[in-house]
Amino acid sequence: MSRTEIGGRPPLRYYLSKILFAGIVLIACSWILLPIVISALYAFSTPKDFYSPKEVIPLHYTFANIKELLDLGAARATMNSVIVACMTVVFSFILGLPAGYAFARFAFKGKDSLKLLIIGLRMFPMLVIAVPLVTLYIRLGLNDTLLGVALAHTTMALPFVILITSSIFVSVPIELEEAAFVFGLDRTQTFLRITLPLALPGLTAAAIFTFIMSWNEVFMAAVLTLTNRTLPAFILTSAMAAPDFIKFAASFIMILPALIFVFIARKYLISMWGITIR
Amino acid sequence: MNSSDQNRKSFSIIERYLPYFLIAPALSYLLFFIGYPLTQGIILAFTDSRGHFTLAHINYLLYSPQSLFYAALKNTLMLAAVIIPIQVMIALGLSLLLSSSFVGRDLALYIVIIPLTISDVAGGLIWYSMLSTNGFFNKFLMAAGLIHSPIHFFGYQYRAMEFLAIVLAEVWRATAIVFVIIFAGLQMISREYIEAAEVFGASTWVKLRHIIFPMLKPSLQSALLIRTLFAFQVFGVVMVLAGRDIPVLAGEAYYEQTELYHYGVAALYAIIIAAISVIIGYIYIKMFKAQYIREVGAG
Amino acid sequence: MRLSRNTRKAISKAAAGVIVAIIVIVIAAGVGYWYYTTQQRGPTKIIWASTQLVPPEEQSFVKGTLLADFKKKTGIDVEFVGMSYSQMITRITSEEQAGKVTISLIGDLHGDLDMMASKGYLMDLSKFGTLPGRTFPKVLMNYAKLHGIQAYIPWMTATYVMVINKKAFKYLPPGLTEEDVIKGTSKWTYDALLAWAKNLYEKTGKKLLGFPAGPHGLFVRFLHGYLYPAFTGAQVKNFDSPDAVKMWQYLKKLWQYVNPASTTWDAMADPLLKGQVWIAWDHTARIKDAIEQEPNQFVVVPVPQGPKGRGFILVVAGLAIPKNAPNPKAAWKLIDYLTQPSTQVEVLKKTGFFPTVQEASKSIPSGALKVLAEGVNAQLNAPNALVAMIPSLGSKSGDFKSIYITAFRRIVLQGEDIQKVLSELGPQLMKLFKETGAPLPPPDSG
Amino acid sequence: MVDVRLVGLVKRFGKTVALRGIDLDVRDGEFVVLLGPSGCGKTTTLRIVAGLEKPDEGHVFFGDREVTYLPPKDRNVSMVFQSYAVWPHMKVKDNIAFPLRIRKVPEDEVQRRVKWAAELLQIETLLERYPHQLSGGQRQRVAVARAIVIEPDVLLMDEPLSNLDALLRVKMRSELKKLQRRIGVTTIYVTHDQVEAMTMGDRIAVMNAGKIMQVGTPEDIYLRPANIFVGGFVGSPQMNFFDATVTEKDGKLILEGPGFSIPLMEDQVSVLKDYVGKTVIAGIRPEHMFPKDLAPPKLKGVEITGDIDFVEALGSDTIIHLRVGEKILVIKVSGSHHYKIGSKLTVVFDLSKLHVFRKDSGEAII
Repeated sequence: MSRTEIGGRPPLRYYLSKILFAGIVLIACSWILLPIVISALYAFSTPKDFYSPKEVIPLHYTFANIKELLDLGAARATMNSVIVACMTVVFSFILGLPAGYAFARFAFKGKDSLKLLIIGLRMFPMLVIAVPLVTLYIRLGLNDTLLGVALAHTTMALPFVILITSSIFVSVPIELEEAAFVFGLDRTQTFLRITLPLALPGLTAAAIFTFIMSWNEVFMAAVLTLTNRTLPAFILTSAMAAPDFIKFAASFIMILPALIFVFIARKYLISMWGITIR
Repeated sequence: MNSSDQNRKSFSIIERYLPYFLIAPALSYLLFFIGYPLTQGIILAFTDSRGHFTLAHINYLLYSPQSLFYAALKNTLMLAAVIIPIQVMIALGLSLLLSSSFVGRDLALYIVIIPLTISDVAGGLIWYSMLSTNGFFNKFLMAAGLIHSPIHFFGYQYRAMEFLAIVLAEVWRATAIVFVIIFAGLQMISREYIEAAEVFGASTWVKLRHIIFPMLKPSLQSALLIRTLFAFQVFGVVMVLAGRDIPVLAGEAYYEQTELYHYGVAALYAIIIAAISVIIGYIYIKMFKAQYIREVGAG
Repeated sequence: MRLSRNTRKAISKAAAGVIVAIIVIVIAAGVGYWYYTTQQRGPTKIIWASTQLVPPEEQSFVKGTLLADFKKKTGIDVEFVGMSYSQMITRITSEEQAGKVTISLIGDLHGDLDMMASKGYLMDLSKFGTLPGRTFPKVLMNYAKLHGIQAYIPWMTATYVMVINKKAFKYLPPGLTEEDVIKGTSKWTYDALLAWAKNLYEKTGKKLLGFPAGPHGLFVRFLHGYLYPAFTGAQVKNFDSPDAVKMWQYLKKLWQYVNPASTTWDAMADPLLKGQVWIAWDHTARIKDAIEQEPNQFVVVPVPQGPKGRGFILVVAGLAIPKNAPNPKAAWKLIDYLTQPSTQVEVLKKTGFFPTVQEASKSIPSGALKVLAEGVNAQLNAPNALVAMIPSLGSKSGDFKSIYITAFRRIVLQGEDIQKVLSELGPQLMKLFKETGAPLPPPDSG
Repeated sequence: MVDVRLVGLVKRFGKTVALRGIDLDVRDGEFVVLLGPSGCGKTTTLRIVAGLEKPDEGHVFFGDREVTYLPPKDRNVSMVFQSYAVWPHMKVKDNIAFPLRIRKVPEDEVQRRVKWAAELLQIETLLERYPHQLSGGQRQRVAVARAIVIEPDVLLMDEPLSNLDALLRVKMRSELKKLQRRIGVTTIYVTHDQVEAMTMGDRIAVMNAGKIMQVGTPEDIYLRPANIFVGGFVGSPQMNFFDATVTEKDGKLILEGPGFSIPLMEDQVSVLKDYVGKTVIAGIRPEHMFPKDLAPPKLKGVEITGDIDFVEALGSDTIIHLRVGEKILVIKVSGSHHYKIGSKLTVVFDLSKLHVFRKDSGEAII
């Protein structure tokens, strides 16, 4: 440290490191954004522009690719995906919310072991259950039904829902509940009138998370359905032989809800993922 | 006091068993939907169509010229070995970068974690749009005059390039998961530790090497383990970018199940993936348990 | 997770409410839709399950044009369900065995219908009488009489042909003329193809021959239905034979001049249009796009012949009604509609599948379709024709394809010893036919 | 309004025993403070009264009614929580009205009562706000308003002032006490702050390790600690303790301390006669020792000389740490004085204020 640095103007090195820093951050961001932007542009590119080696960035845009993809069956598949994802959210919340609440609010024998079990199950490669499930589903008439896929997706999502909702409930101060007890509510009323409204933003984010999880899942959906494909399964089995720009339209439809939901739940994203994978 | 005793009894049954009542539905659902398929999978793997015990599926898996088991295992391991270190390094770098405060940090943070919500299939397609012969990469290089004919990233004859494409797509898509773990770990290190080191004149490298890395070790470990677990389930990206050119375990399970109708063999793949994951998961749980107990003890 | 004031504000209660409302509405709509599609099948809604016309563009044509028109004419609502071959077999088998048949009409290939008929799953269509105003070629009608019944009505035919970009004719090897190629004379051999591809490579520096050898491509048909019959005289039975070894040696040589991106291509229309290849082989339906867009640039030609003849696959798709079908009368009306010459020409225009009724063949308009039809005809009428049919192996058809593809990858792409690979895979192939009891397909059986 | 009776309360959490038999009577309208260090079980006791915890043994009576296993909602109690527990998703007025609405009080009555409570706590202007728009002190007032609005049988307060800054705490202390007087509700108040306890409580129950050590008026607790714990816990700085042996010398009883000896007064002698030859613990509060020059003239005391170890000048008081042999004695002198560290000082202590405890049980002898 030379004396001149103290109190005087920052040395050149300071500015250089600032620029370097900004550069690296910029590169990191464009590394993520560029492929998304490019694939979205290509999804709306006319085939001519796409095939032309000169148009690095397409200049003519059309909705024809999306329309064609939807005509090909993606419309139905998208609908199926939404139905499956919604059913998954509903099922996994009906089952997972009480469990999450129990882990957040009660001290009971075996709690730690049960929680570790859930943490362990979260790591289980759920896709492997799809293969043997086919046999069961054929017997139950669930094969190739959206309900069947949703049930399998619920298995995948449930440990996450339990852990996330549990941590959301923990974040609602217990004294707020106790105050309600004291002032005359029973446990159910307290849950409905105090805990739930306070946890609602977090739970909404968790529901979005679950939705996206189901929306994105491809292996189980592809194995468990034949005609009632969800969107990713449809893309994997039917759209792969289609021209490239149709594939890009498919990827655009797939990431669109994800991007919207990221935006809505952006504040929660890191903490939520932190919980689910820590 | 009779009524008091009665009160006490009814109270304790509800209150004592309430948590179990709340957890039971979820837990039994999970146990059924994991336990039943696993049992069924083992039965499928070791019986023929008439229900008799057979080793035919194992023999097919290991010895049939049609089976790509060894290649699948090798590719899965190789993908993990290549992808994971890159991801951890990038994630570590990004975490250190983004843990300092600057204008637009929140925006940068959101951008970096966007891939978390992008599925493997979509991720594969996005990278297909970058790398296909008419994709951005080739067109860009050709427009810039750097190459004259497109670089092929796809096709059985370009498996090395396919492998590279998969690596790129997976690094792009799944680094965010590693990033979140490490970033969260970094956030938990009190700034005071680092500032203390600064006050005592530690250089950046010394801070990294002697303060941050040791304290980040648990996060790094769990990031590594989780990524390894996920690596054995890699499927969508590979299917989209390489089809069966680069067989992987989950892909083979899918292929044997839906294309060849070899349910027993598919079940074997499922069991193998499950077994590997359980072993890794066991290590993880042991580690986590130690950490959990430390945290609870400390708190 | 800390619910700080800021984050709580970030998702305001209103936003959460809206999202919940949306989710509820979507669920309600979804459940309603699901209920509607699964439960509310009115008496006039029938299911037509088909393994043909499944690719998205074709499906949208079937649903949007054909079935809409059909509904306008008859009032019958048809749900078209596209399936893979194995899905079809599984579905029909399980439905027939359970006695709960939901499918009224089946559209499938000859081989699969043959198998269904042998199991007694199909109705005898002769009881519905004849279809006036159209004549089916005798050959096709003979194929359709299976196991003592009129198992199906020939619906469409297709084959796999070669497409040449006219630019390639400038680089013909010595001794081969454009005429030879277009007519499919005895000079148009696989050796000539090799010489041509080599010449193209040497003159242009590009590998301009291409095959659809991608993950969803049909290259496997070229192996078992074209090369094998041409070199060994059979698809299956000479799989592991000295002739087969010669065939693979040939293919290895040929592959030096094949565009290596072939292993990425699922359909050849794109590469042809992009000019990545000048000579391509594919299913008629999968090259139609290219010819339609530039009918003057491309010509469809018969495939070359090999030492044992000109092997090619004739795909015959038929329409059949399963036993206990919920609405056979409506299904027959649909058959009637689909076999009308005007419908068949429409199908040809949109999909590249060729008509089965002679009245339709006569009225093919000029242009791209003429180019295709001429090529197909030339192939059918070329000398030394060796017609191959796709075998019907049900759930084992995946294994069947996998064996040929595995052989190709190991021998040609990975350079393994030909004899070793063939003697390893040969027994596997034979086992498939033994296990399923399926007959060897023509030309092996002939 | 009722009186509250706790009989033999025992509470275990796993292996740790939080309460080891609590007996306490709170009279109708009385303000009782549970005072004790953290972990002594005072909050657990309060929560059992509220119904938030169930005791493993023992009974809780409100008047003649046993409420031990009744859920909180059936007890007509109110509580002010340490963190206030003002529901963040409700406006202030709704927070206050909520308990009334649960009780299906007619809406016009609700409005009237909310207004009454708001006026009482001077938060009329805040009614339309959300809790996150309030300061800590304001939130505290809301919590209190909510607690009194239902006119509970018993008002429970769990360290309600601990999250406020010092100034506000002093102010609220008297306000709360005045409020309680005014509405006359039976009140149990938990705190670890002895000043709060002394200033607010009609009676104080000092707790330690799951037991009540002493119940009494603030004066009782301060002047007549029942045991060494109470003596040490109440009062600041802490009472000086030292081991001493009761010896008989020249027919007089003397307390032989470390480096000094104390002749006992007559009334003390009669009690300590039985302890001759035994070791006891003697205690003297810092404010009951005086530097010789400042001692009240009539003070009958014992002089002890030591070295000044350390001096804390607080302005209003001066705290002197005096080294006598091995022992440090703490002396509190009111007013500001200068003492030189290291110099000698002779102090006199008020023999009449001497406490003597049994060494074995810690119980007070004098």
